[in-house]
Amino acid sequence: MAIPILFVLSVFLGIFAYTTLVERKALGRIQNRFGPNRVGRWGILQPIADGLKLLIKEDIVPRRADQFVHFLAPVIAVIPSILLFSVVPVGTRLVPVDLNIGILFAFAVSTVSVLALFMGGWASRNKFSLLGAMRAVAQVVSYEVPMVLAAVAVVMAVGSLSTLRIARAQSGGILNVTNWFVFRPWGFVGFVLFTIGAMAESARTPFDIPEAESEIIAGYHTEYSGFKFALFQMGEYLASIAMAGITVTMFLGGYNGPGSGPGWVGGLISMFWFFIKLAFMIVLNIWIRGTWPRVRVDQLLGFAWKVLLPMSIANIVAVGMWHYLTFRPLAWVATTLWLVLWFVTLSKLAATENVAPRTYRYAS
Amino acid sequence: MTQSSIPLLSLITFMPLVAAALILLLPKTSEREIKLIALGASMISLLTTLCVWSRFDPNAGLAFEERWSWIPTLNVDYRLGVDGLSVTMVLLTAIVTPLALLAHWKQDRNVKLFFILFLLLQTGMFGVFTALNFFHWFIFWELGLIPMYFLIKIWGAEDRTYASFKFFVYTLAGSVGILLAFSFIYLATNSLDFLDLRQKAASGELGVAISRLVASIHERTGFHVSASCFGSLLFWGTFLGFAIKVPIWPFHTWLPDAHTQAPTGGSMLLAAVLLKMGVYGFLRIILPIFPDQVHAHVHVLLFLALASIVFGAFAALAQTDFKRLVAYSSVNHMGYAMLGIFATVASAPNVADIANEKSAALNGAMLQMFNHGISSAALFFLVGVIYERTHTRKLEEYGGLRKNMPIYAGILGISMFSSLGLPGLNGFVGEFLVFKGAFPIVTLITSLATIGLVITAVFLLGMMQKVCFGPLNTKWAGLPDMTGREIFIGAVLMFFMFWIGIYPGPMINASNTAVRQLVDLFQTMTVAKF
Amino acid sequence: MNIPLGDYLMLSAFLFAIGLCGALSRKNAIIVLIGIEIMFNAAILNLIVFWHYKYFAVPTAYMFAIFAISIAAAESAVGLALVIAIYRQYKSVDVDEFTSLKG
Amino acid sequence: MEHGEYLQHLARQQWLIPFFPLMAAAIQSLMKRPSRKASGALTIIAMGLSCIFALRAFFATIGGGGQHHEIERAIFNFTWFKFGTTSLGLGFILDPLAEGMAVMVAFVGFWIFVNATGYMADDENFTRFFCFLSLFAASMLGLVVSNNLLLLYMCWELVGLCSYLLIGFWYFKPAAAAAMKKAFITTRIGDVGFLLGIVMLYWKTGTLNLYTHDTLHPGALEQVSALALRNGWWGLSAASTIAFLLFIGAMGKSAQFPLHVWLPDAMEGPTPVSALIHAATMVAAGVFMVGRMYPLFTAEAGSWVLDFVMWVGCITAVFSATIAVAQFDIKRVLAYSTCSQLGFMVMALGAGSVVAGQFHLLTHAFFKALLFLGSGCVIIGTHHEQDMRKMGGLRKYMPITFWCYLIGMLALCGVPPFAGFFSKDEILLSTFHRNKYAWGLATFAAFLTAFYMTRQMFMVFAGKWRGGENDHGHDKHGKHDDHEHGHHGGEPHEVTWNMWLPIAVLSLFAIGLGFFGHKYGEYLGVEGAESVEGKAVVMGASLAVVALGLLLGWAVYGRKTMEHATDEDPLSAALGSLFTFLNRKWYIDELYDVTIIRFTATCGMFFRLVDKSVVDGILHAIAWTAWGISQVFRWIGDEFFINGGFDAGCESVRWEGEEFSKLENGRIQNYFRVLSLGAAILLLIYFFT
Amino acid sequence: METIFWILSAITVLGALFAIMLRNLVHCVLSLILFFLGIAGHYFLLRADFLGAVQILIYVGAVAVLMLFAIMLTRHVTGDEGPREVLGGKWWAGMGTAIIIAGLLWAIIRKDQLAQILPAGGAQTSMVEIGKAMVTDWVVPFEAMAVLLTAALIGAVVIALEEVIRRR
Repeated sequence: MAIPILFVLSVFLGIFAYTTLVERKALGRIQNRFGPNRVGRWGILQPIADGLKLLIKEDIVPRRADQFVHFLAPVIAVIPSILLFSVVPVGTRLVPVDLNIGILFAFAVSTVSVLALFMGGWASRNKFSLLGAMRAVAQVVSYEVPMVLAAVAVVMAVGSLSTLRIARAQSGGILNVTNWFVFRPWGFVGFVLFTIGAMAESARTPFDIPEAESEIIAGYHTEYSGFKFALFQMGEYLASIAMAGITVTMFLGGYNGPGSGPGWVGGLISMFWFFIKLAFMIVLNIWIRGTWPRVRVDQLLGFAWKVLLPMSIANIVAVGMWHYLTFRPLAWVATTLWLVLWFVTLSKLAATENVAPRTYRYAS
Repeated sequence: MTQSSIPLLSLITFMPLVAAALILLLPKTSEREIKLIALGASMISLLTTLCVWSRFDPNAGLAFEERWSWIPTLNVDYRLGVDGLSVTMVLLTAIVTPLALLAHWKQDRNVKLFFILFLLLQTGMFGVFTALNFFHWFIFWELGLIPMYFLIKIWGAEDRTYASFKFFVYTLAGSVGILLAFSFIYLATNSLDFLDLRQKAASGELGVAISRLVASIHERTGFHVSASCFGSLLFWGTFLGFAIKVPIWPFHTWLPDAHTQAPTGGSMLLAAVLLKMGVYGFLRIILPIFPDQVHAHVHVLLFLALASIVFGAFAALAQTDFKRLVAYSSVNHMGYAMLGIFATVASAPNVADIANEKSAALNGAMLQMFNHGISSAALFFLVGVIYERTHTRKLEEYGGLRKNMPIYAGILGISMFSSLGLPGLNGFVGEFLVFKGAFPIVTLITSLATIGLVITAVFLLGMMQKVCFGPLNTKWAGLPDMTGREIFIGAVLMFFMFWIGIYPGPMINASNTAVRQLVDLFQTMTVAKF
Repeated sequence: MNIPLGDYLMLSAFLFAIGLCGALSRKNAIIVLIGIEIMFNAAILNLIVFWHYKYFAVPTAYMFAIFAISIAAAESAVGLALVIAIYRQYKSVDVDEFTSLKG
Repeated sequence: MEHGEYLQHLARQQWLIPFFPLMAAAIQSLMKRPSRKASGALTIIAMGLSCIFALRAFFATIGGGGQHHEIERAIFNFTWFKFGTTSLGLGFILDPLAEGMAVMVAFVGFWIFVNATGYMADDENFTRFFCFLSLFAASMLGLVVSNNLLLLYMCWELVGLCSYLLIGFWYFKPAAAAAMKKAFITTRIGDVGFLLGIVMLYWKTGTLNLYTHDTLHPGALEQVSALALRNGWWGLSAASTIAFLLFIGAMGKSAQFPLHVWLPDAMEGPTPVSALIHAATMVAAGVFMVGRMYPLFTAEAGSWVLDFVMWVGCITAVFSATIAVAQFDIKRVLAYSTCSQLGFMVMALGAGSVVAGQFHLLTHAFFKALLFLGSGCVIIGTHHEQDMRKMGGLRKYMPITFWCYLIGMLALCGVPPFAGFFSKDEILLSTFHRNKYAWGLATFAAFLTAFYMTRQMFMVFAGKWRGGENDHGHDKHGKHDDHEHGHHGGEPHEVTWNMWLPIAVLSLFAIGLGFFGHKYGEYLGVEGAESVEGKAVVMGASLAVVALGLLLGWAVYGRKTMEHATDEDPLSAALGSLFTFLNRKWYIDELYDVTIIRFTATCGMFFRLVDKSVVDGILHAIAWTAWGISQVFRWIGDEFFINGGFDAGCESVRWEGEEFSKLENGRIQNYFRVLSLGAAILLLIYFFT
Repeated sequence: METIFWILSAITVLGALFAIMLRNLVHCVLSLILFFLGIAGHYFLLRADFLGAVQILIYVGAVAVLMLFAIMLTRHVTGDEGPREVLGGKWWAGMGTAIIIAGLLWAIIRKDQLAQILPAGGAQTSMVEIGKAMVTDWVVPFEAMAVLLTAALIGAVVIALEEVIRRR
């Protein structure tokens, strides 16, 4: 048990550090600039420099702030994020903890992080902080629902809450690939829903309204600096990485890939595949962040309750159909039709605002 | 006996009730939703009924039975089921109600209450035809009455207060007769189940029970009445209730008033279904449970049926009000059904193949019920259509409407001919069977009843002439023809007119077995037992 | 685990009493709701304790617990909505000031 | 294929004959108004197909039975629906009677349809018209080929319906609207008798199929000998009773006295309709039906039913002829003539000669259709003028029509060698054998026929054109103003080819058909008991009266034709008030008005009054009594005792409630505290017990 | 294990006590969260893993957050009740009753034989069994619960939005 935990702590923290770098570089490229390139070759030492800088920075607490809660918030922000990793199976032979309620545990733990945001925002005695905190809470609570329901679809298909069992259920098939849940109609829909939910849950662009710079400065961590700020950042990044890991486990076949297997070699290969997929998910996140503009608050909540929630419920029904229609081609057709029908209906219903077609004044 | 796993009949019966409850929750202003829900519910009932109809096996006797113990201390079961006697009626109800709802699609005054009442009425009607226990049958029976009262009272025409009051009190008085009679029957037999009572009546057990009851009354109160007289009293009490509902001459005067004042859909349902509840009562209750009494008094009853036919037709002839005329034609048409039913009861020793003659008469009566439901619904609907446009019902104020309303004239013509009994349309088959069956058994009365045929033709054609033919009354030069919705309603009804007129096999087949069982009851009967 | 059942029961009894105390004596409606939640949790804890100690193989108590939690969640949602609505009406959340039920 | 089998095969296809027009009607009922060409073509093609099928069956029946005087009859029965333990069947028949009639109906109908495309060319409801016509053709053909009295009755009613619809085709004319109703109701009265007859037949025989060729379940007509032995009503045998009842139906349909009143009024319909329905086919259905059911009529020897039939026919023949003499409307003359000719046919049936009746039916159909179509041409040619007084001299303007009309007129008068001569001669002969008085009357009717037809010819075609003297007649029908002949002004003109071709074709038959009389008797398989005895007398008499009629007609109308439309009719001058009496149709309509119709209306008012005063009066009396009783109870019982006591009780309860309500201070926590205290007390009790 | 039990018990009791005693409402809720987490810990200890996770998910993730929202929406943004009286009228009655009940319960539990038993051990009800029981034997309560939750959801929305609706 100790080895996996140590592994998790070291590897994922490393990944966290370099994710920040990758993100800054990638965003830079997307925005036609270079990104960090001064500290070390290609800016490779930038994360360490950042860490050092934040460690030695002065820790400022507002005078009228609630001292204790202000202190507690960043700590609580990090703990659940790290706990999340305990249920992500990294390889066939590398599972930190195999809880029989794995997925549920992950959700339970991730909800705690919302408290940290609230505490941080509230304790700062700053209206921007408080607004940010409220936004964060509303957003997280809303997006948790479709996310959990999307996960329920997978749980129904597998018949277990254990992440390891879920990963195992996706092995086999052609090259260990075709059984990934993302290659099922309901799995694909679930994947999309879950990915959107995870992005919103970890408040990443385009769902980053709790820390929208142009509106409320920096949201709940306006009044944080130094290492407390670093902890908030760390919690956020770790959470999004962990969510990516859970996404991979639930939909992208987890550690399964060509060559993965129970032996040592297979185990190593499986770890390779897991991290490849994880990287894919992280890059996907960054890519989306660099591409999409931020949504409005009402759009954000409306989208969660009016589109994602019905869709996820429809997805659950689809899994039920999948389960009972044992004749697979029929199941494919039926579930696909069902989901497409819902998708079309919901997108029609959701499109309440008439957006005028964009006109280009200078380019043609 | 087939026990269906899904309680289809309960579904049919209570679907409108559920919808009514749903509508109750909606705000008054969301009229479109209210209408859609009402229509949807009755469509579900219709679809379920079609399912029942398609799965109904006429030879299997009672089908889709549901039986749950309800009030064990009173020996009351919740019992639903359909057999040949009721399945066509359920079908009729299911067909006509959505059409009546559609006829009120443009209703704009107090929509919510209107549709709730309509749905309640539908539940009542379905319930009467599916219930097999007096206890809840009676509830449904009254449920068919009260919403109609409000429909007439609130949405009726100018003279609605009088009409609705008369309708309500008259019918209620009849119901009291039924209730009293059944109270005594329950006292005597401790049973309220129709089929059970039928069994008891057939085996003579009912007669014994009634004489026992009479004896105990005598013992306790010293009030003496003979058992046969008491049985006749029970019979007349029940008869009164159903005769008013049918209505049989001379209990018919509420009908023209109520019909004339009721809103279109109300008249449609009143004519198409509510009257059938009375006839159905004869088939389900009076004939099986009081076979001896009805047999003993059959000559009076036959005279009343004849009176309904002839007097009703003559009275219709003298009407100047479009709707009243159609209403009187109902009296006349129900007279044919009653003639068929009473002919079944009468005995005619010198007729050779009497069982088949009686089957023909009773099948004809059943078919006549369905036919009248379709064609009178169509006629009342058409009256409503024209009333909506002209706001008059006076026949002499119309004239030449065929000119600018050709489709209306066509549909009115077909409905009129269906009502008149033109071969190829539904009315003929039923009337022919009634005449065919009744003629050998009660020759004189049937022959006299043919006067009704002629007079029916006279007043219906006169109506047609006054409404559609002749020079166009310039007042109505701008009247628009029927809209798509109205044509749809007419088309559905016409479909049934043609279908039954050309291929009545399925309808008769559905009722035949039940009819034969009923006929067998009266096969051996010669004298009254008590 | 060598903790006797009584200890758990005692714990939940104390928690219940604490919740009751809060619900009965505090003025703020939200605290009243908090007290009720505490009592709820104490009761559910009792259920699970009995399940664990006596009916480990039967899911009945577990079911009860799950349903009780669901009901508690629904209750608190409605309760808090009520608090908000009442606050709009009276501009206060003091339960002592809600006296319109007075006969 | 063996002949019998071939017939059977054809019988199974008999339904096709009415099927084509039926389909045409169904399609046209859904067509849009403007599609005239398609509509007309569809109708005519469908009718042509029916005609072909009818001819096929006709030739098959000729090929079989003709030589050995034995009817070959093929049938095809099927079940319509089941009830009780039996079933109701319907069926089709293939026998000479049916096929002769079917060919006539289809053929004449075909040509009339062609004519109608011209006559109705500019009517706005053209499609509707042809829809009704097709439906009529279908029902009529169905009537002819049915082997089942019920099917026959159904078609019988349907032709009645079509007649109703077509009489009232110009429904906006009040006269047409009244006439359509009158036609339907009058025939309906007859139909009631028919229906009773059917029901009685069904009762007595247990089937309505006429022939079954099955000894176990014989058809109705195969049981007549048994029926003749059973008792019916009015001292008749069952067979005769049924025959009588059925004949009442035939009287209604074939416009026999006293149910004839509808037929002249039916002339309100378009002229092709008059030609097809009210001259050639439908009105003959009664005669056909009697012919079809003839075994019933003859089953009981010596019953008065046949005499009744004969006298009804005879009276009708004379009676109508007298009226025809005094009419001015070109179509009404023909209508009364039709009535009269139908009387002849019925008389023939009553006299015992089916062949004569049926043969006259056929020939009459051809020449009367010819005459009606001719009159239709005249009407169109003179711009919708129907009054003969306003015509005259049309021979010049409409030569083709004139010649054809002349042939038809001669045929109707019974001038040899035209068709009418042979058929009428046979009728008179058979009547002569049966009853001399009837023969005498019939001969008188023949004389009148010749007279009034001559009168018509001279009034219409001879002399000079009297139309357009006053105002132009065609203002009456404003919508016909844009007729093609606008450039002709008021002058009459010859009609288009599609109108004269049919009458030309029909006139060929009017000339030639008479020679087949003997063959037709053989074809029907009835043993023509041709007694030469009396033949010379009869023939001589009839030739004489015809010649006399023609001469008299010439004398009165031909010598000096009318000069002006307003001139008094020469005959009127001669006969005086008798002429008015005839012109007003013996005041029969007025008689009916004051007797039957008034009586019915009074009955209606009476029963309406009964409902209103007696029945409702009793009801109201009961209601008022109940209300009065309730008032008494209300004042004594409710207001004083119950309300008083109740108020006092309520007051005390209210006071108590007031006191207790003080316990409610509205503080939720208080309730809660009391609740907890209660729980604590319970626990305490638990602890100490 | 006993140690864990006592630690958790201490957390729970303290959390509960603070939750009803603190003046600052937000602090109250935060200590309530502590209490919830303690209870969840107890569930884990009692091997009711699923329930523990559910406890966190629902109570910490939903109910507590809801309470915070309620506090924010009732204008006490700081959460501090300030100098105003925090105890209701007749508070002593409530407190007294609670103490009586606690004492009585304590006495009853002390007296009872049942209090001495130890866990029976043996086969635990598995998650699969619970799931199956939920949709077979307990399906009616399950569905009823679904209806209840829907009703509560709608009801809560309606109550909270009352003013918005009225304004419209």
